Amino acid sequence: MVSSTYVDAAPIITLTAVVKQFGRFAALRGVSAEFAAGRLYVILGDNGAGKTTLLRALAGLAHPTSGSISILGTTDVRSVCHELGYMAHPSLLYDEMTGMENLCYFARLYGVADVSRGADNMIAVGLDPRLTRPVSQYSQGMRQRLSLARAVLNDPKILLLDEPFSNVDVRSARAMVALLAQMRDTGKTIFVVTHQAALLEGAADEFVWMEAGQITHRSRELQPVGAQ
Amino acid sequence: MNFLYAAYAATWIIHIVYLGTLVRRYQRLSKEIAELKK
Amino acid sequence: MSTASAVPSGVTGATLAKDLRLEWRSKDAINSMLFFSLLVVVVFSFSFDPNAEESRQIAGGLVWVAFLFAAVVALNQTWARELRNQVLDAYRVSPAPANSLFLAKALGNFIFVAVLEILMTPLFIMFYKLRALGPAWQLLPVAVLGTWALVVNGTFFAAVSLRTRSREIMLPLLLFPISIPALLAMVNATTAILTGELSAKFWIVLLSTYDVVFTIACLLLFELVLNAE
Amino acid sequence: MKRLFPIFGLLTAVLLSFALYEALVAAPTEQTMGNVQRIFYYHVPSAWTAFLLFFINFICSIQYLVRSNPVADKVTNWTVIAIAIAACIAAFVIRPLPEGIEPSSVATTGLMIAGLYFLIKKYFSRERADALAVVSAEVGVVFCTVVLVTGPLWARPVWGIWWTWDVRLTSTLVLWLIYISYLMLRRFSTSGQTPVLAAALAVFGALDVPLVYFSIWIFRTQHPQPVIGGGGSIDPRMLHVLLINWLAFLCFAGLVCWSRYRLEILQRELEETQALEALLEPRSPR
Repeated sequence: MVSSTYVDAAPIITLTAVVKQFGRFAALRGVSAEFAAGRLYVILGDNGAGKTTLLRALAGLAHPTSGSISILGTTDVRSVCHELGYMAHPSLLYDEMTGMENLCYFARLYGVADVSRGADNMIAVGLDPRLTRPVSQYSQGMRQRLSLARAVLNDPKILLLDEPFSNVDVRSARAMVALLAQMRDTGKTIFVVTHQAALLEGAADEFVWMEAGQITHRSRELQPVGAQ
Repeated sequence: MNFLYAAYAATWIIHIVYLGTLVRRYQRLSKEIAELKK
Repeated sequence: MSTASAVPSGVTGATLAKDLRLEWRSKDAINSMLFFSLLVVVVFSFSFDPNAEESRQIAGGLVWVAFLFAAVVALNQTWARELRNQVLDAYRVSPAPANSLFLAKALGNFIFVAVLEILMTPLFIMFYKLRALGPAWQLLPVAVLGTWALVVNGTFFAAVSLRTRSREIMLPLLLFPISIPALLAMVNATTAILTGELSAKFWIVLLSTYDVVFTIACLLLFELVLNAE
Repeated sequence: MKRLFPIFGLLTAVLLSFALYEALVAAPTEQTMGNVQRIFYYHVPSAWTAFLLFFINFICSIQYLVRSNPVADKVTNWTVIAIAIAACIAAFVIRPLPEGIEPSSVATTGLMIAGLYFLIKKYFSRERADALAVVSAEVGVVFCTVVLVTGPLWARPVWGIWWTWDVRLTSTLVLWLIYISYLMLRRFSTSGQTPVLAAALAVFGALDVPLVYFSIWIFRTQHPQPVIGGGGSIDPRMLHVLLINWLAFLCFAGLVCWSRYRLEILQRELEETQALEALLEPRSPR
């Protein structure tokens, strides 16, 4: 088992020999790892290394073929899903609705009553809540940011973000990294799958390399590219 | 009268056709297993 | 079954309101349904040009076949919006119970098909010169129970056929055999009421049992189907 | 185990030919319909076998769905026992039973339901139960096709029409349609959990059967139609031949199911080894 480079707080997430197979394709081949609370983890790796599948497994969207995942002390993901925030490649938003309408609807799914929460989140990610254009007319960067706003709507303990910065301009990407670092400081555990690891160099606590469905290497610094 | 024999014949034709598909599937499967063994 | 601590209430209402609002904005499902059933009605009225007496015999079958096909058009689009940006994943991650989503979608479909029926029935009456000899008020429970029977199973099988290759074909293939008793009941009840000779009581009892049995079955099994990715 | 297969095959062949002889020659010729009535000896046993196979499919589907969640598992166990007890009590308490059904047959069906349920539960793991579900559905559809072919072939000479909306024949047709859609769902499904979807459809199909039967029964009372095979008592000699034929068909069905089951298990083992192989050898990144 690839041990974490930290030795302290009880792990918030524990994976033991998690395998996920889609027919003959083995997306995850026995991933065992522990992740402590209140840390920003960056997951790196080539396409098909199993990063997205790992996030989907953590979010409870993909049931492991074998092995187990324990989140917040329980393996029943449904009982802790109100503490999970998930952002994926697709925007997970309704195109015909405006940003605020989307956030209000998803707030209802989490039982979050006050409308202001949605507006605050949009402002936090740098979007104007009064925007009346439907999401379909948003730029890709704006859509990514709204998707992030949706993921943090229920103030989850654990955030699972799949390529949050893809085609977002550098300036707003830096702003998002600052936002994530700030959330990490309030005690949230954040997983970011990305190909732009350099953006997170200052903020991330630990980098995790994945290849061919397994975690191959973990370290606190982003070594020179040759190390991968 | 020939309806009687038609019915009996039809019954067995249907069963034999089905058993035929089973045998064909079985052959294809054993061929695949043989390949796998190599 | 979701045992999340705070199971948010009012999710069904919110989801239904969202669906109706989106449908009101784009109107894509309702337009295609209306046009489709208009075509079916016109084609039927050309192919059979009955006098008053004959039309009462066959009108029941024609009406419900037209509405069945229109309903399938609506049911095929039930999950289209959820699939476009995989919003279904967002729903599955949230603590909202799966059955609320199912009920919201089923009610949404029910409203669409009901609107269609309200708009198309006058056309049928006009084309087929219909006048009910039997107790016409009984047509209402038959229509409501019958439409719900189609919609509840349709929404469930639309979710099942999400996981198959040829999605649009799979839905009718799964839905029609299971709905045969409901179809039989609707058609015969309508014909019985129109001709006035027989009582539609038996058929209404059958329809309500059918609705109760399959609504319970859908609510028990939907969570399994939603999460079977 | 392998040795038993040819012996059982031989026994079935003998039984089948004896039953064929009985049906064609030994059984008394029916006065009104004449020899064509002998189709009865193939038509009815095929139907009973088909219904039995579909019933096995239903039990396996319930078990596949229920065994994943212990609470539901216990609840179903108790409901099955309750059904069996209820059937036994009902058999002797409800006096005016519908025509042609004796108390003993109601009680035995109840016990058979429970027996079959617990038998499958004991000898089949969850995945094996799913394999049995596929097998019984497929072989059931074959027997059902036989019923739907011999039915009209019988109705034509006797009533001059190929198809009548007879209660039993139409229920068989609807059941056949349901299980064809079941098999198509299994083939077209791209989900990792096809068995779950198929089991859900099987449960829906089974819930549908009594409703189909009831709806056609009303339909028949409103539009009287000729009835296939007629109800009421039949000449004991004929009943004897019928039961022999049914036994022969059951053995034959058992044989076919067994070989199809071996094929299914082999297929699944092959897929598992291929999946395992994909797991072990290092994959070149795409």
